[in-house]
Amino acid sequence: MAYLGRILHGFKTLLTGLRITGRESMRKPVTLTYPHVEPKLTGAYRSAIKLIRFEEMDSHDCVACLACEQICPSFCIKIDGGKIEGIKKKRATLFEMDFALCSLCGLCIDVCPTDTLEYSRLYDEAGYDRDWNMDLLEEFRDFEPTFIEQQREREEKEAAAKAAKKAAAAKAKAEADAKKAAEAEKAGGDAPKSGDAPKSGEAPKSGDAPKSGEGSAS
Amino acid sequence: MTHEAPKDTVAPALDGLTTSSEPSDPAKDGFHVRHVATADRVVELARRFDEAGYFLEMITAEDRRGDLEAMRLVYTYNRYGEADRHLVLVDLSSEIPGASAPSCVPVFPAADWFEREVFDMYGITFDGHPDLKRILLPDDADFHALLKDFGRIEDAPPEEDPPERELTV
Amino acid sequence: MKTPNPIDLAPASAPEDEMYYLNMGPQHPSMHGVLRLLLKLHGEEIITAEPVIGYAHRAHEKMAENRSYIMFLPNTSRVDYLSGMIYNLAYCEAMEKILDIEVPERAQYIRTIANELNRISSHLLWFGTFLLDLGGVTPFLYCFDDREEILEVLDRVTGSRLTYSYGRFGGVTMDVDDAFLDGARAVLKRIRERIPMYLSLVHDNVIFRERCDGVGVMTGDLLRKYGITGPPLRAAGVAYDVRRAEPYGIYDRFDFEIPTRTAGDCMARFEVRVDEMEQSCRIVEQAIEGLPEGPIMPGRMKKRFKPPKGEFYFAVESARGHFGMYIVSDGTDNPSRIKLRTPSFSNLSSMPEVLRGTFVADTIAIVGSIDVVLPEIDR
Amino acid sequence: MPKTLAEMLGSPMLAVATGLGGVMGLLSFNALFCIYLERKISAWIQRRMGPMEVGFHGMLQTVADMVKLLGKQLITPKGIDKPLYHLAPLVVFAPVVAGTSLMAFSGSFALHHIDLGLVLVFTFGGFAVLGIFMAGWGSNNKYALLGAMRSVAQNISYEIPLLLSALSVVMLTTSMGRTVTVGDETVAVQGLNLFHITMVQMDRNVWFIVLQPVAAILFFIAVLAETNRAPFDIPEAESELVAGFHTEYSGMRFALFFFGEYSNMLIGCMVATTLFFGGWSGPLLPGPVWFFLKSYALMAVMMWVRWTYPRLRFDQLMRFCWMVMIPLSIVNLLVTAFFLKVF
Repeated sequence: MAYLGRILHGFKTLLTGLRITGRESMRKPVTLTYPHVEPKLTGAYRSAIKLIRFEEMDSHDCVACLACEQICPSFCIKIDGGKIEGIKKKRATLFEMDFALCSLCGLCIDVCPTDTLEYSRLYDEAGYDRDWNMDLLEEFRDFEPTFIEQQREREEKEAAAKAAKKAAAAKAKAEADAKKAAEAEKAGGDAPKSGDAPKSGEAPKSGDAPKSGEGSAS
Repeated sequence: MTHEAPKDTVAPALDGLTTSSEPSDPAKDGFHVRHVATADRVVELARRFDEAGYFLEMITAEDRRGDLEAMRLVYTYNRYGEADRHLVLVDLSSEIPGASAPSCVPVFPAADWFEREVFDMYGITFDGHPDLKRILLPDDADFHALLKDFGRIEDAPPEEDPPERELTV
Repeated sequence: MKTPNPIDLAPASAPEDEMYYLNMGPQHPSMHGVLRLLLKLHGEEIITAEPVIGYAHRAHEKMAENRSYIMFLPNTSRVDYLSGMIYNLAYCEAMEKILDIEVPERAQYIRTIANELNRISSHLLWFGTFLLDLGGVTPFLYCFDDREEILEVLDRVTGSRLTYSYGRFGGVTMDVDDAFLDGARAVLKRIRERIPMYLSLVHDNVIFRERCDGVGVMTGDLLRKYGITGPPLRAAGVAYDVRRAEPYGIYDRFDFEIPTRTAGDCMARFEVRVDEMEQSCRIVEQAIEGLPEGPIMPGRMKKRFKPPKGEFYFAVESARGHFGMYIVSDGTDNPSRIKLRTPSFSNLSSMPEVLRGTFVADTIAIVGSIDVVLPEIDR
Repeated sequence: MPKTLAEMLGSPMLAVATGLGGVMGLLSFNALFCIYLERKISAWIQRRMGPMEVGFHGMLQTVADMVKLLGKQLITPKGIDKPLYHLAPLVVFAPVVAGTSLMAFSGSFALHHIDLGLVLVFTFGGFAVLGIFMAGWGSNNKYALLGAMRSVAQNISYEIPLLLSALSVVMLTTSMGRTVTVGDETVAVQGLNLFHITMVQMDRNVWFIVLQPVAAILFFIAVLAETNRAPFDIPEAESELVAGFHTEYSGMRFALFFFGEYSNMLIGCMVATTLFFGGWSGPLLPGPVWFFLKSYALMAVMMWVRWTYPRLRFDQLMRFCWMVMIPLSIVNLLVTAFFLKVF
């Protein structure tokens, strides 16, 4: 009887299996028919890096500091650039990346001091070569002379504003010093050291995700 | 294929086998005790750890010919249960080939592959190993890959200019 | 109809000229990548089995010595492509310990969630491929369907599907949002609904039971002698889990059990892993519950890290067992030596002893049940 | 009684030519259709879509595959046993054609009308194992040899419950069947005649699966094993033996094995239809339609089974045969005999 019981039990488990697969076969397929439909890319989707175009300057902000080139574990970034005639800001004149080598680790993005790198949304690119060099500056190249001109103007304006501010600050400081001196004289030497405490309590803004696209240009 | 039940662990009796043994702070470096021993004590140490119910966590080596002028063998023992990691450092001669140590395989079969890997990567030989041959690198390799004087980037031949290519964006 | 242990059937002294060698792998449908088993057979019974490894050796340890600590980061998730997150975060945690970096609370919780989701996905893939090894194709695709859900959730914050470079020294790269947490909750719900289905489709199935009960028994001192860790160890009744033995991250805050079985056979390993999925679900649930607000990095990522001189060891529980990193620092910003102690390496090294006397079909089941990932073994 | 093709066409040679053409056509269509069906059924069970690109819902996919296989280079490995290696696909394929021609598709029409039809079908079915063994041995490949060894042991063992369970139906047919008058003797109709087996079921208005449920299940399981279908597909167990006995075959030679496998399945299902599901009987639709509907329904169940279970181990498979299948079929046979004698 135990023999028959075991056979029946085994048979029952087999039928259970059939029932489950039969039930599953009635459900809708989960296939994503890829080339016919576009895949949904998540916000964090990692693809080849690209330079961010900042609105206020209508261009990228790569200053050719080589931080990303140096940290890249795949050695796939090549940058050239530096001081540009006429403006203070340094500019990249060459930014190439070999996407065939890239391991999408994102260290370059995290390390960028001007936050000008981000992941692109490429997903269906194919390379025809073992070297798959991407020229990241290409889309900015035509605009570059205009940018330098605008940047020069901006810098001049900034310098002027700075000078004015400096003058104002100096003036204010002189006034404050004078006032303080007067107060100190009045209070007899023990001036309260207020004003420091609230400032140190501010949370550092460093916790933000570094790739938040709208990072302000310096 | 009968095996005894796992032993209860006890404190390993290592008295006098090590050159030095000092407790360490596991919160800082992960080790509970650090030992320094000589090569001839390696098997006896393994036996003591075995008797105490510990398992051989890993064997590896370091190429310390640069600063210590020695090849260094590293054994770590641990136990199932609350961690009690013993680090055993064994300095061998700096000559490759030449540096050698006795094999722990008779005590811990786990040492088989670890020792083969050390031999493969560093060229350190283990006396008494049943089948000391390469494990990760190809059998016909003529180098030991993790030696510091092998495969340094600055030794690499200068890269040739790649042929003209089109840029894809 | 109890299966007689095939080990008893092995010919004690078959004549040498009746034996032959069978090279299983490195290209073989069920050798999990590029494992090669050199089998000496008598009929279908295995006289000796010798695993030959190294076909996926990518010299990660050598690469580590030729680059800075931070540049080694993407390598870690490629050591074991099925639980890349665990390895990646393990390296981050190891370096944080060495460099004495305080990790923000929120990042710790996010890491735990990511780790455990990754562990579930790894177990699910193991489940599928194990059934594939035994000849059942359909559970494999069901598992992939579920796993896809997890990968999608992880993709939401990491932007990758397998080789996550999500961790950074001190935190993680991207903060999680509500959509991620909802997705994670949905995954837990779905996994919990599906596990009973898997059990009745697979675990109760008489054929599966026949194939797994009493096959590939690994018990007793064998485990300790070979340094076996992970589910194969717990399936033999030893409740060793690095998350308990030396808690890292914030694992000491969560309430979870270490599932064990005593039989030590393929079935026990199967059950342990299924139970572990449930425990991982519990941990994720608690971590989502306790997720605090706050920063995810202590500050802007630095470019150079210079740890103090010395030797360091850091262990985590990967999906396959005890994963250790032995890091030697010489005080510069390049590591002097990074040794990756991977669990499958030790687990696989016991195979010559375990496989002796079994059948060819059992070989597949046993190697499948210890869940080897060859890139992890070959590094 | 059905008319044979030779009677209808009036010329035996013409009948052979037409019959051969028809059977080949049927089997080719069957292989193409079954591969498509198999892929679709597996896809549905696994919640995929299966072939969707070539033709409407991928209907021409298998045709395209066949064209690809036809165009592939035939790789002949070194060190093979040439006659065996080259003959094996034919030895697998040829008996299938013969077996199919014996089937009772309809009450009014037959390719052959043979009293020992059932015996002949099993005889031709037994040939398959020879071809498989030739392939395995001739390939000079260890995986192929292992597969062939497994296959021989399995097929020979499972033939016993297959025949025993069919025998219980034959007993029913013989005792329940009509009688015909030959000369001045009245004799019972041959229970081994496939047409008679169907007609007895039609006369009695009962399918033999109702009277012989155990035999039906045993027969079905044995057919699964005989045709090397999962969960009994150990001769070609792809996760163990790569491709088993046809590891070394490529292109059209491989396609012939595939052909043979699906044709064998079809024969198995057609015999099961005849024995247990009333053959061509059924309302409204013409006989052959019913016959193929039932056969392909059984085929679909075989595929359903394949995509549900893991594979048995070799020794478990044998134990299942000798300790479950054979005792049960013998007991079933004895019980049948007992009831036939008593009632």
